[in-house]
Amino acid sequence: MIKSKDRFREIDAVVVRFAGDSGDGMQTVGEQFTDASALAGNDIRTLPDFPAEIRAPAGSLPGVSGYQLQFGSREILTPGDEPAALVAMNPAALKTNVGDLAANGLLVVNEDAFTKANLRLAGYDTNPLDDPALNERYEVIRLRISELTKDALADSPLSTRDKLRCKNFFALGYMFWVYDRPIDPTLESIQSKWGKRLPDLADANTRALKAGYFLGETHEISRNRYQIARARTVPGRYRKISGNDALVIGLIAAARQAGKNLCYAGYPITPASSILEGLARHKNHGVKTIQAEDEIAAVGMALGASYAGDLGVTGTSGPGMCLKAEFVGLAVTTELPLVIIDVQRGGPSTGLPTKTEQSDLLQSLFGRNGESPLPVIAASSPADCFRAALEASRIALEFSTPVVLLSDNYIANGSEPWLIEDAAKLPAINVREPSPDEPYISYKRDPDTLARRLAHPGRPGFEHRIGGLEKSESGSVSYDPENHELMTRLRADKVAAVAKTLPPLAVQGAPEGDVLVIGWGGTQGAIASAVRRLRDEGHAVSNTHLTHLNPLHPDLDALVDGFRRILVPELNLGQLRLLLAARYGRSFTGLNKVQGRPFTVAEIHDKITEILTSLQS
Amino acid sequence: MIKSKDRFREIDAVVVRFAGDSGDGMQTVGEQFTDASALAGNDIRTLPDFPAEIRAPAGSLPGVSGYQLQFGSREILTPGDEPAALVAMNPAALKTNVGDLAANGLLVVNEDAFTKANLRLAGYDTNPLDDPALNERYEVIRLRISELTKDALADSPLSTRDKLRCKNFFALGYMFWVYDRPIDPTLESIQSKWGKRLPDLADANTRALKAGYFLGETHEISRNRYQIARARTVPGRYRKISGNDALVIGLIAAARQAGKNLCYAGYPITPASSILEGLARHKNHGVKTIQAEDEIAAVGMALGASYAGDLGVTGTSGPGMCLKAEFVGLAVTTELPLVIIDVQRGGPSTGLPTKTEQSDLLQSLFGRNGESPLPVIAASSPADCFRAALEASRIALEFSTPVVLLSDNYIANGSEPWLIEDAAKLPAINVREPSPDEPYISYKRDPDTLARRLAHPGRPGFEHRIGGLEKSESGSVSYDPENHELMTRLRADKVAAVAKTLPPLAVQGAPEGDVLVIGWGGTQGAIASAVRRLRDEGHAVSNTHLTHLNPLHPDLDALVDGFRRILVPELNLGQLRLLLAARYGRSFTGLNKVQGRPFTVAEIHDKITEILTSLQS
Amino acid sequence: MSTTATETAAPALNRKDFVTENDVRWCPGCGDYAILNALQRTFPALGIPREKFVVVSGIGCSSRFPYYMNTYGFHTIHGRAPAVATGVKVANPELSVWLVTGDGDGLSIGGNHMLHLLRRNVDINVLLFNNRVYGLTKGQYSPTSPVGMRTKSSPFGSFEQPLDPVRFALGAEAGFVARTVDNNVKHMTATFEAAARHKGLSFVEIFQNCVIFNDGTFDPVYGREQRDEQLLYLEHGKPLRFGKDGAKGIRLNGLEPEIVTVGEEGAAEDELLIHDIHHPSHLFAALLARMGYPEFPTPVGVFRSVQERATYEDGIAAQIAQTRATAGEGDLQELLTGDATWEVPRG
Amino acid sequence: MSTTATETAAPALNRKDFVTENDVRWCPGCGDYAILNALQRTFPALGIPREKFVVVSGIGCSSRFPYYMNTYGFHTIHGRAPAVATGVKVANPELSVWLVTGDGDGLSIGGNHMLHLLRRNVDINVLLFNNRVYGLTKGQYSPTSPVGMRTKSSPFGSFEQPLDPVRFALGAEAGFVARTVDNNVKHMTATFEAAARHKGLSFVEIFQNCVIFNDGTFDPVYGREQRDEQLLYLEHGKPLRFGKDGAKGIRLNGLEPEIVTVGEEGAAEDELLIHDIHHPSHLFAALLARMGYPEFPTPVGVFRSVQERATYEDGIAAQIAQTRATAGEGDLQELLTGDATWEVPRG
Ligand SMILES: Cc1ncc(C[n+]2csc(CCOP(=O)(O)OP(=O)(O)O)c2C)c(N)n1
Ligand SMILES: Cc1ncc(C[n+]2csc(CCOP(=O)(O)OP(=O)(O)O)c2C)c(N)n1
Ligand code: SF4
Ligand code: SF4
Ligand SMILES: [Mg+2]
Ligand SMILES: [Mg+2]
Repeated sequence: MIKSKDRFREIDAVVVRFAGDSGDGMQTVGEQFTDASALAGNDIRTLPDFPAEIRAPAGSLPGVSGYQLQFGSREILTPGDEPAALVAMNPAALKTNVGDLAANGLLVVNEDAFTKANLRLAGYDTNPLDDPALNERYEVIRLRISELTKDALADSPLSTRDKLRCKNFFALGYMFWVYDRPIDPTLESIQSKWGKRLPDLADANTRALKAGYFLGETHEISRNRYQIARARTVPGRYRKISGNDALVIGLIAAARQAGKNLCYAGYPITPASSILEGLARHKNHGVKTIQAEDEIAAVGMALGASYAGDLGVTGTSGPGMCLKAEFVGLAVTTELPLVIIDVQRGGPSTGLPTKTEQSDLLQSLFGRNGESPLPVIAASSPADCFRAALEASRIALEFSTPVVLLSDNYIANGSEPWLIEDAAKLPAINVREPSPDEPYISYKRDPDTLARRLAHPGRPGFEHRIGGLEKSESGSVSYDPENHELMTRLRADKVAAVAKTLPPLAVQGAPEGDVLVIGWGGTQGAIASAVRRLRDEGHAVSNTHLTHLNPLHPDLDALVDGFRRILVPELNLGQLRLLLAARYGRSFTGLNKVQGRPFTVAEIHDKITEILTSLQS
Repeated sequence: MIKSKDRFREIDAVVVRFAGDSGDGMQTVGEQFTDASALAGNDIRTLPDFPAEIRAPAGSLPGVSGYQLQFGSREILTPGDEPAALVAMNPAALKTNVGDLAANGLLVVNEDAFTKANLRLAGYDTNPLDDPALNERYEVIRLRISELTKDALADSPLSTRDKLRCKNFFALGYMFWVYDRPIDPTLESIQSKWGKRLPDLADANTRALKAGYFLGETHEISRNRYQIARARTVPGRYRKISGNDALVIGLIAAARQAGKNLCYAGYPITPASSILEGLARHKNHGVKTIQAEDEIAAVGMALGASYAGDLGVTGTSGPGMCLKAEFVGLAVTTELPLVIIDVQRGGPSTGLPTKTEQSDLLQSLFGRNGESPLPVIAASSPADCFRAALEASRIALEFSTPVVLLSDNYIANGSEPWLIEDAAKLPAINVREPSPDEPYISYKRDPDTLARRLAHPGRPGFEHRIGGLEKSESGSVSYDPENHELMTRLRADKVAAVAKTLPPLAVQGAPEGDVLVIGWGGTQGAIASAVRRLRDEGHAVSNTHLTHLNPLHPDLDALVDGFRRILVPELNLGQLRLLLAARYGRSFTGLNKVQGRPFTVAEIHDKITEILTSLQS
Repeated sequence: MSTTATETAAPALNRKDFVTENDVRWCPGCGDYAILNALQRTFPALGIPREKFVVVSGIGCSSRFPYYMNTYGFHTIHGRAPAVATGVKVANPELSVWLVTGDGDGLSIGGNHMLHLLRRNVDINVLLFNNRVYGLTKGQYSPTSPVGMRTKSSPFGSFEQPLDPVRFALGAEAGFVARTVDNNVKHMTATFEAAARHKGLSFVEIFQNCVIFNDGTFDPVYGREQRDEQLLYLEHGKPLRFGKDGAKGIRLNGLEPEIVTVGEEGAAEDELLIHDIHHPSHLFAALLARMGYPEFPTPVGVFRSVQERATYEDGIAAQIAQTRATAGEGDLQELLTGDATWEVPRG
Repeated sequence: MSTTATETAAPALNRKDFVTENDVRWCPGCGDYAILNALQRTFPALGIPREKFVVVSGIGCSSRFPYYMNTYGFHTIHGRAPAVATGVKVANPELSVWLVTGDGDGLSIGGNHMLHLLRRNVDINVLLFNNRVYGLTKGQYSPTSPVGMRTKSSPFGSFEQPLDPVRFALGAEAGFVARTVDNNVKHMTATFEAAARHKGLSFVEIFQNCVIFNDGTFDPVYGREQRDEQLLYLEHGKPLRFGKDGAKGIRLNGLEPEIVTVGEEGAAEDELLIHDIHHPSHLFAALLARMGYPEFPTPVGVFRSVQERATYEDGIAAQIAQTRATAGEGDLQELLTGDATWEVPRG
């Protein structure tokens, strides 16, 4: 055995994808690789992609589970367009993923899994590994991962079946070697996860990981290795965080900032369930979680909790949003604070439950009877969910209104490094109480915010009644025509008044130029990357990313005027575009994709380039 | 007693309002007056206005019930702006209605009801009838209606209480005399309603009616009487019809035209309940009605019925629309025919349940998760509901899609004469069946309509599965990205394809000019009246009324280009206006009223005049 | 439900303290007036300060209730009051929460929330006004309407099997289940008070007359002429007797109740079933709930009152307390920081 | 439900005729496979042509069912299958309608529709797959999860009183109520067939193992080692016996069941309760439904099968027929014309 000569190449970013059967533990190794890279000081973004089925038949195409990440020494804004390296644990994984692999990319396969049965399940007539074209196009590394893992665990007391389950760690070890990742954090994580409960398993995974790593050092085929320097990000202490986890801690932080208890009521639904689950684990923060009988009950419980003085929050995905509509309307008219989180997924109807989309924007704004305005905000990345949770809670409590917070499947399950916030420096949430010195007038408004001031049950002397029928300022039911018009307009004005409290609109690039790209939600990374690239190429392109969809940012008016063409990329058929066109009475260009997948940087880059070219001619 | 000398004056239209306590039977006499006028050959429009309470305390302000109608010898398009005559049965009715009465209008009051107790309930300190200002401003006729009714029924076996209940017919009789209406139809109607079951009551009402009429002939105060000639409308046989009744017969007709059974599932809600109730009475037409446990079940049942081959219809009002959203999304993605009727009322939330509004348009279009397009149509008058029911069913069945049909409280409860359609000449509804000669591909589309062709359960050889997960053309569940984009766009294109099947857009006035008024729904009469008046005054004003809100009429594009300013009057904060601005990238002027009441002609006339003036300067 | 009165003795309240200025807008003669009266008499008797009461309702004539009770009130949306009430109680377990609903609101559109509310044992008092019709929407049949009832939406008679609210509540495992009648304010007040004093969910069905759309529906049972023979007053620890001077009684025959004449000619008193609101068998109350017009007298009073399980809000509070005891009170900075971090150094 | 076979003898079908080409995508080892197998064996035995079957489901692992049955199928939305199934049956009463649901789908979000479906007695066969967990959303507790169960959404244990599907169905007055188990295909097939042959709503609970999120939840009851002592097979007309060689039996003690040893030392066979699926008292099935682990053996089989009332779809059809008989078949022109008309003359 010839010791391979390591040839390190410095690169500034790389995209890696792990793919295998849902039983193969790809999410686990994806996470471990991410953690290791984060701890190595790289910037990262991740994109887990699991099948809709809990556990589709082993080896089948729908059973393939994938995990892609991009990490680098520069700022990383997306999980990357094309992977530079693909680990395919079986033929089905190869079939569904190899098309995405960059030319000359590294393809690591578990040769042992390319059995007749598996090939048939994946719909291959012949073994694709033997296809010369494959070997020409990619750098193919055929490893007998199953056998090598078994060998490495020869004297483990585990059953053969359990031994084979360690093969993901073997593959991980090999990839650690290729990308020069430290293996210690993973070893520690294995220990803390299984060390006590299942020491044999911990030992086996440790050995498999090391075996994979050492294989790299010792195997016969010499190949390239890569080094990725630390990212030059803002100094400080970081953690990795997923979108839903950021919502969980953001909500807890928001409740504390408002001096309230958090009451979260939800009904499980992909991809929002993990918010409920995450909060349920934090009971020691005084968090009350309720698993309701359905989404209607969940929003009603959250509203009841808000009415009684908690910070009431509910979360769901599209189909659940439909069900919450009537209650949200009640929250609008009773003007009670409420945060409604919609982690969007592919629609319509049940649609593509495990895929991403941005198609609930118009539903959030208009999905209720009557004139029923409410603020809508959107998170633009996993870590940004923390800000969004605080901001949604701030608006809800300070303006006494329901607020919709839009996230999506891509943000919810993706993760990125987060510069840990200082709990002592979080912004305050100022809930204005009714004055104890004046008689309480339940629909009297704060002059700044137009919010009514709330007296929660239990407060002596403030007894009053609210409800879904139109009310006069005094809080009594009113069928008076002028009062209805007045209240309708006041509710709209109150929502509009939120605009006055927004920080200046962030713009990448000059405030004037040829093309402005306006985005919202999870497309932020792809848009910012594309615009950055074009600006580096010298084009007069700028972009802004809307964190607030309603009301729109007042700075937007001037910005829109400063550009010849405006592109609005969205993972829908043009929902923000419709709102912008209606507001500005001018036309906007759309880039619309409805495939359950995020934009690639290239797609946006190409579209902008196309517009720039058309402007020249 | 001096016989009054009748002085008839010919007038071409008049607005009359009856107002009294909810127990006073004002709706009944309003209806009777309407029927008599219709039978006298006048054109009419009505506006019943009942209190939200079933029966608020007698004599109280919220207990006032009103019924306004306009009838005339010219075409009548609205129930009128200001009544020329008001019957006020008690102080509360006077208080809440007299402000609307035209200057010098006729005010008939039941003097007997102006007791201390009633005055207090209505919040009067002194008797308003003694106020000289009232008598200056109006022609006040003080009648002791209660006493006179009792006198007239002196030898009736009814209890005093029951006798007093006949006073509405006394008042009606008097008004019949004023407006020279024939009393025979009402006498017949009294007979057919009570003659058999309660002959004493029939007799008492007959006598009260006559007594009121004769009082006019014989009483001492001479006064004006009016004659209104027959309307010069299209010749033929007419009936009076309310909006919800027109929906009832329209749906039954639509089912017949499609060769299907009608299955209507609903849950009671004001102002849609009478559709369910009306259909339930027509079981002998093979109509199946289901009162479901809620609106969700109702739409699901209608969808199930459609799936199994019936014409499935559900109806509700705003809050119920919220609840139907998720199922409507399922109908969109499974591409099943379904008619969803929304009789709009004041919102948001429970809002003003007995008042009118047009604020569910955006909800109909966007109130579901995902990209979930469907056709939306609107009825523009009570009788137009018949056309709308046929049209909604046609689109639903021919395009295999859910369709929202928007009506509103004003249309639903208002009534107008209707030139009875010839059942033999109703348009056909062509449901295209899958070919028995080819293998059935469940999502294969008709090339014209893009509709998929349906095979209903029970049909041998066509067994297949549908559901809310995204499907490929073959009907199998598909998570394929490109397929999802394809299907999303096909669903949108199919809805857009409806536009090709619309008759030319009807325009009142020239296709170019200064101001175009675009309306939809129940504002038709007011807009058309105002525009007609302005055209008569020589202004370059036109109007078009949209029967289809989605897709918009293709002729609209050219029309919009032909005008300097476009006014969009709506009983909301500008929902159609938003859609038009987004589509045309230009700005539209709104006239928006959110008071639970229809537009007056004057409001629209004034707004157009204001625009015309601004165009001149 | 039960709520501990505040530490300091609350000033004594009376009925008037719970009357609002709002005009009551039910139809003259509606049974709702008497229920309102009874509840306005019950509240002051409970020794709970006024501000600690919350009345939550859905939509319906009955659901207008909160507007007429001078305390905190929330008139929510149709069928969903259980959700709001649960949120209120979870947020502030100190409150005395009353849920007012109708047969349509509570058992048609709201049936599922009601079921789960009962199952969860949230410490709330539910008052279900059963008038066997939809009042507010002007007279359609409801899930408690008898078969054959002709209404606007069933012009040829309804053919749906009605639900019995008491059976429904027992089936959903409510700890406290009772029935009372709108023509007996004393019985109502006593029943409401018993409900209030029960810790855990209390469910009370009230026979309520709708004069407009279903007048007299309960007359065969509680009418002046009929009630002696047709009402069976349940009293804990007493035998089941009814009829003029308690001439009749109920005896068990296998699994079925049986009417017997009591006294010399008939059965001995000790053969009769003894009412036991804490009866260990679920079937006991179920058996009572199967009795009704016309075969049997209709039982009114408390069917069942057991306290087998903790309330839902206590369950939540207990887990919070317990995790705090084991894991310590949550520290926000620790939460933000999480488990695995790394430092990006300066420069 | 029952559906008359078409007039002409249908060609004999077999299991394969109901197998679709779609790959079945449940987790390997999931109890759903056995249920699928059982239903694919039941359908051909019913003598109904394939195209007359419709399988309607909600959302959940179980609700994927329609995709795997080669007949008409509709995978609807979460909890709402009862509504769609009702519409299907009302539109075409000739169809054999099967509703597949889960414990979450049918009793959490869909509880109200289920309740009203049962109450209305629509002639539909409901199969509720009870795995006491939310499978599809990856393991949260469900309304049938036992108290204390730790799941993703109840990391410190659930404290909600579970619902029992059989009790629920009996409470909702379902005419046919049964329970079966996923590890006994023969029992399932027989139960499904009995359900199918019952005219009116049939409700079947199936104990179903979720290998991933709640593996072994029924093992204490139906595990190989336990089932002799823990399962009580209900057989119409037979005494309630269980245990090895039927050594034990159930006797009535007041209103409570009681376990006795049968034979010389213990009770005589004729003291035991005799199972009667048509028992006139509702309490009989209710009593059986109260029995369960760990105090009692768990009954499986048909609890109740009575045909007291007409089906809902027959009620609708009957009113149509009756109004046609009295008022005549509706004439469209007459309908359009209405009662009161007037003529506007020409010119
Ligand atoms: C979502 C929704 N659906 C329907 C209605 C209309 N609605 C109001 S109250 C009611 C039923 C009332 O019946 P019940 O609960 O028995 O109360 P009651 O009026 O008889 O006291 C209905 C159907 C509504 N307000 N909201
Ligand atoms: C409106 C809506 N809410 C939530 C969901 C998510 N969801 C899908 S299935 C399910 C529960 C499944 O549990 P169960 O009915 O017991 O079926 P199982 O998967 O266990 O067979 C949930 C909550 C959904 N699809 N739609
Ligand atoms: S309609 Fe019936 S329930 Fe409603 S207020 Fe009137 S009498 Fe009472
Ligand atoms: S998650 Fe459970 S119920 Fe769902 S398919 Fe897997 S084993 Fe079956
Ligand atoms: Mg009622
Ligand atoms: Mg389950």
